[in-house]
Amino acid sequence: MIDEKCKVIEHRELGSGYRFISFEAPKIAEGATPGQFVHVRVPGLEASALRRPFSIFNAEEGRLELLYKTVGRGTAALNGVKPGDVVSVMGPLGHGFPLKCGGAALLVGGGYGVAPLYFLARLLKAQGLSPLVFVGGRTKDDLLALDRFEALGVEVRAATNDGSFGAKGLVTDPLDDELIRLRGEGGKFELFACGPDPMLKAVALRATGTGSKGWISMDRHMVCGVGACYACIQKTVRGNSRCCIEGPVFAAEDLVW
Amino acid sequence: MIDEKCKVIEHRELGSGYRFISFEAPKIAEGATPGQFVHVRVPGLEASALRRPFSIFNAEEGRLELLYKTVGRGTAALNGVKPGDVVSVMGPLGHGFPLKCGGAALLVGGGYGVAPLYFLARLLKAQGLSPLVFVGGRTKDDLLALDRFEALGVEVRAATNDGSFGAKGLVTDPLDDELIRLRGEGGKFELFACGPDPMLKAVALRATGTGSKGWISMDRHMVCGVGACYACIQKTVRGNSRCCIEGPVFAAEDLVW
Amino acid sequence: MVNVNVNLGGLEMPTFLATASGTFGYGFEYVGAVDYSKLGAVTAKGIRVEPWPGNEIPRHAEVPGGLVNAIGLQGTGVEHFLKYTVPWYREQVKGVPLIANIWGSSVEGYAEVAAQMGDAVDAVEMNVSCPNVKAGGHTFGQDPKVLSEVVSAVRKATKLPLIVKLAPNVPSIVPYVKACEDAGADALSMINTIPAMVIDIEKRVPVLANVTGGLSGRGIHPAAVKLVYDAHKATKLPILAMGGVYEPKDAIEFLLAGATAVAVGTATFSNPGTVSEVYDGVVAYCERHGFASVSALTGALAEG
Amino acid sequence: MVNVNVNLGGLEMPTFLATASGTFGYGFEYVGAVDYSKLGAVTAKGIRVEPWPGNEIPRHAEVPGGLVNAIGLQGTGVEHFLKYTVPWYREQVKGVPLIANIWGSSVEGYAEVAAQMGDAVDAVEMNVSCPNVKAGGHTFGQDPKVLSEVVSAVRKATKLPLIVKLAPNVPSIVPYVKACEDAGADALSMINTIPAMVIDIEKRVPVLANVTGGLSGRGIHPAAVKLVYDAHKATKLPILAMGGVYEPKDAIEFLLAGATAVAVGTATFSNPGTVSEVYDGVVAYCERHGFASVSALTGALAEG
Ligand SMILES: Cc1cc2nc3c(=O)[nH]c(=O)nc-3n(C[C@H](O)[C@H](O)[C@H](O)COP(=O)(O)OP(=O)(O)OC[C@H]3O[C@@H](n4cnc5c(N)ncnc54)[C@H](O)[C@@H]3O)c2cc1C
Ligand SMILES: Cc1cc2nc3c(=O)[nH]c(=O)nc-3n(C[C@H](O)[C@H](O)[C@H](O)COP(=O)(O)OP(=O)(O)OC[C@H]3O[C@@H](n4cnc5c(N)ncnc54)[C@H](O)[C@@H]3O)c2cc1C
Ligand SMILES: Cc1cc2nc3c(=O)[nH]c(=O)nc-3n(C[C@H](O)[C@H](O)[C@H](O)COP(=O)(O)O)c2cc1C
Ligand SMILES: Cc1cc2nc3c(=O)[nH]c(=O)nc-3n(C[C@H](O)[C@H](O)[C@H](O)COP(=O)(O)O)c2cc1C
Ligand code: FES
Ligand code: FES
Repeated sequence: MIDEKCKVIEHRELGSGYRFISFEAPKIAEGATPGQFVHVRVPGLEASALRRPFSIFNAEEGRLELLYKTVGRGTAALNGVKPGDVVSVMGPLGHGFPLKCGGAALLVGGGYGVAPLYFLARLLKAQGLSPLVFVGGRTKDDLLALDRFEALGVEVRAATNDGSFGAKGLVTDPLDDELIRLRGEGGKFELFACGPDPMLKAVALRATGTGSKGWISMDRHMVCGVGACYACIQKTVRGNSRCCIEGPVFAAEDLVW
Repeated sequence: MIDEKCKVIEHRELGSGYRFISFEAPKIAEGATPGQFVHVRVPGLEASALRRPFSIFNAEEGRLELLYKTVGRGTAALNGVKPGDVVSVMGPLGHGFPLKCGGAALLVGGGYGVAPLYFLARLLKAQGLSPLVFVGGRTKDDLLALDRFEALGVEVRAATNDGSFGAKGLVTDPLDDELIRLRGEGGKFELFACGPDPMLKAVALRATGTGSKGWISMDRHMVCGVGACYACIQKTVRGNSRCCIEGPVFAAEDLVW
Repeated sequence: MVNVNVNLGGLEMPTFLATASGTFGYGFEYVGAVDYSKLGAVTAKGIRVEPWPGNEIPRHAEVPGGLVNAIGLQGTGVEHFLKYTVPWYREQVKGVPLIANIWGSSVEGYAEVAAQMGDAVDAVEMNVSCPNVKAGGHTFGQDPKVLSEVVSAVRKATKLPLIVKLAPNVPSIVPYVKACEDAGADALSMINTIPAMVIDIEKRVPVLANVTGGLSGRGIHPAAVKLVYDAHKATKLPILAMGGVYEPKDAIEFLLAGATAVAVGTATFSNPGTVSEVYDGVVAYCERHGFASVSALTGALAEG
Repeated sequence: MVNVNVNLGGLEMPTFLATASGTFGYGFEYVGAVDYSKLGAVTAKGIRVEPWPGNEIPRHAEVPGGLVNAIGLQGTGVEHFLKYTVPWYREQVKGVPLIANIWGSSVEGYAEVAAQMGDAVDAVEMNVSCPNVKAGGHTFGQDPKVLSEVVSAVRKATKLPLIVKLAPNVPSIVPYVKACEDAGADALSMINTIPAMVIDIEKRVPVLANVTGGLSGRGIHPAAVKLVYDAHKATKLPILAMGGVYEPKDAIEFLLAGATAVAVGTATFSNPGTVSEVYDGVVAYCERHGFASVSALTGALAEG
């Protein structure tokens, strides 16, 4: 973990309030694994403002890539950052997803929760696995990075609440279809999920007690991002765990909802 | 007095840390008299930062012009303001110089203290008077707006500590020469001064007890700028007076040093 | 149409918004820059019986998040206040009640200035954060017994709505609230500034001539909300809340925590538009959340 | 070469700079992002005898100028601390003394955890801002008599340098300082957070699950300087000062006001480089002003 001064390479709108930003971050990129996150000091906020945590969308060749949604004053201020600007980024932080998988690798993301799944899919693919990605959102515009998954040659199954893209409904609908199919075949699987709490809970339930594993990336408000303040608590079978250091990825069976 | 949203027209470096800035400020410009000041909400500072007071260098045809020196974080932030930006400016504030003069009008300025003297010289001149301006500074670069006085057809006598322009010494040296000359002639005069405290004290002493009048513009740290907080106190023969409302221009004989 | 008027312990305020003492002069200084139609009361600068010169300068220091001041209660004395200042205010500002903020160096001093006010003003706010010269310099507001004594004395001296302004630097506000209640106060106001100090590290001297001063402004708001919340739980007395109100959100927090009315102070220095912005924002909030009156917001936390 | 080491009531600190309890985990979490060679001590998170789960989330709210937190002292208990945490710290962080921050719900609880520390740590800091369950929930630190009692008990239980951490929300710090002195404390630390509250106006609920919390960060600095100044005038005990240190200037103000050492807290969250920047800036200041040691800055106001 390091606090690296990172030069912004690219920063663009993805539509509908989502943005893509990439940094020159050789040190962070070197050590990063999928599911880890970075803690960004947003330029333009007052000196005492807290950092903002973002999943690592991708780390490759010294580049750090993030996907983010503008939801409040921190992300709004981040919008103003321009290529060439230098930003303090702490990372890589937390414990990410395991990089092996005993069975079909089913990745499930909702909204910006898809962010850590691209990096994960890429590394699973590099090991010869064939991850299958399920993405959900309210509408077509909430489905992020579809082009990147396509370029990777990874299959994506989408669901939108309004049916504007993929199946109409929840991301768990196409997931359940696949789980039923796998069960019919007697196939094993592991679930890797990131997204809003209700989605994560639904995914976790589909793993716990099945003998299959679920890896759930939790999104908890953070202060330090390094395990020092105990703000970002997730209840687990081991008690109050810190999302930033024991997580953000937890085993589904350990989570207490 | 009004809090006017003013569009920046021009903003440029004058060299050596001094800058000129002008605004579209029809309402403030309309009511302004020389020696009054404006209270500027500096963009880029945190919302709770105090305003910064600046003398009105000139107010003409709906334009408000200021001259300022970059000395701290407020003026440094002001440097970043660009033509087209909109700035909250409160003004015109305080009591300025009287606009009549019983005798020779001798204007004395040091450093950015020359700021209110241009506006004053212009209006005195418009009344058919022939103000004579004495300006002082550490070095040549501290002598501001000489071109403007020249364009106005007003005579300027300069002094610099290092002799890089005008007489070598204090601004009171050429002033004293003139006072001696006038005294020889039995001429009457009034003094109008703005600048650092020691200069103001020296000028005030040359007026008090002579039967001539001195008008001294004091520079006191301000909070509200409108007489509401009692932060900007100047001791006078009437007790603790507020520089922002009873001043900034005081009669020399009223000041207690 | 949201009902914006409130009753602060007998003081009928046309709106829920006031100005904080010492930050708004004698009330007329901001004419031209502040929209007075949005004000429910103006609180004048602290006044005592005799004129008082205040402290030496520097009297203030800008700090991140606010201001540290040690103006030292400069004022012309109650006689001048009644003869010149109040009529001047009434002439320039129509329809906005005037609250006199009073202080003294002894119990008698407080009672005397309150008595002299008669009914020239619309309410009296006691600033009890000044040293009690008779009791060895301790401030009146920091011992519940002394507080009770001085409030009782002022209560006897005036029939006007009586507001007591409490100091924030106490382990618990509750005993002070009770003391005011028992002594016959009609309302409470809080918070006064938090004791503070700024040092000029280059000169190695305190920035303020008075060495220490009081911290006000944005940064103290969360501390003020806590004290208002605690006080409201402990009493039925209405509360005029102040401390770092810069945005509508800040005022709404105070109201939900239990305030009946809210005052803007230090924020006016940087932005005289604060009064309008806060007023408009609170009204819009009431509309959006279906509150028919601002007074319905008082203590309306969902936790019950 | 400026002499940067200081002695804090028997604790030899290689530099004048520490970290504040609760903001730096158990000391090793920031390895990689903080330059430990600039630290004179690390203060660990509050620990008591038994494990303690802390409060529900949300445990924090960002506010202008800082942070309001109600972590609620989550911790694994002293046994786990001594068995795992301290050795882990010693292995990862060489040469930086470790201060244990202790608390309890009773006088006996305080004494017990202090006793169990033995000499595994280098000093003990008592956090007396927790409710005394036996005395009906009032906090230990807010009554000088109760404070004296609990400090005496801990004094008997440990030979380690004993630092007492005082609460800021008191009318005057002096009686608390005296109580610590009389009870045998070796040093004082101040300030703890200022009680505060943040309300989510859309949901109309307190943001923190615990309803109220403590304000820390930039905005509280001027209040902290005042308390350090007052305490230093009242005692010869060395003071570890904290509260809103973000820049060298902030630390220098504390030293000039009378602190012997300074701790960085909330600032580390936004900028782990604060420790280095403050250290370098203080050393540069000493050089520029001709101070041969940082300890010469303690109380070195020109006013005398
Ligand atoms: C491990 C982790 C990974 C994340 N990855 C991504 C990502 O890849 N893309 C993305 O768009 N967002 C991600 N988030 C959420 C992102 O951190 C928040 O949306 C962002 O902090 C909101 O800041 P704001 O100032 O715009 O919003 P505000 O609501 O104004 O923030 C106010 C405060 O709340 C905190 N906060 C608000 N929402 C969240 C949240 N959901 N999680 C944590 N803190 C929050 C902020 O840090 C700040 O302290 C992640 C969060 C975590 C914990
Ligand atoms: C009536 C009046 C007219 C002025 N006219 C001019 C002018 O025409 N041109 C010009 O360059 N300067 C003028 N000044 C001075 C100018 O206001 C200060 O230089 C400026 O406020 C410094 O702000 P800063 O943030 O850059 O400095 P900082 O030192 O960082 O300011 C910190 C604090 O001190 C206050 N402050 C600092 N210096 C002064 C000062 N000299 N006067 C008042 N407040 C101060 C600031 O308002 C702020 O609260 C005038 C001051 C007054 C009172
Ligand atoms: C410059 C200044 C002068 C003040 N004078 C007084 C006063 O005379 N009497 C009083 O009760 N409070 C006085 N106060 C305190 C304010 O009324 C208010 O309680 C405090 O500033 C908190 O509100 P704010 O953060 O909105 O300013 C003064 C505050 C400031 C900043
Ligand atoms: C998240 C957080 C947790 C804290 N936990 C403790 C604690 O366990 N024990 C303690 O004595 N102080 C605790 N404090 C108070 C700090 O040690 C410090 O006194 C205070 O935050 C002021 O310093 P700062 O403004 O630099 O943060 C905590 C503060 C924060 C912000
Ligand atoms: S954010 Fe501080 S412990 Fe997780
Ligand atoms: S600056 Fe407020 S009275 Fe002059």
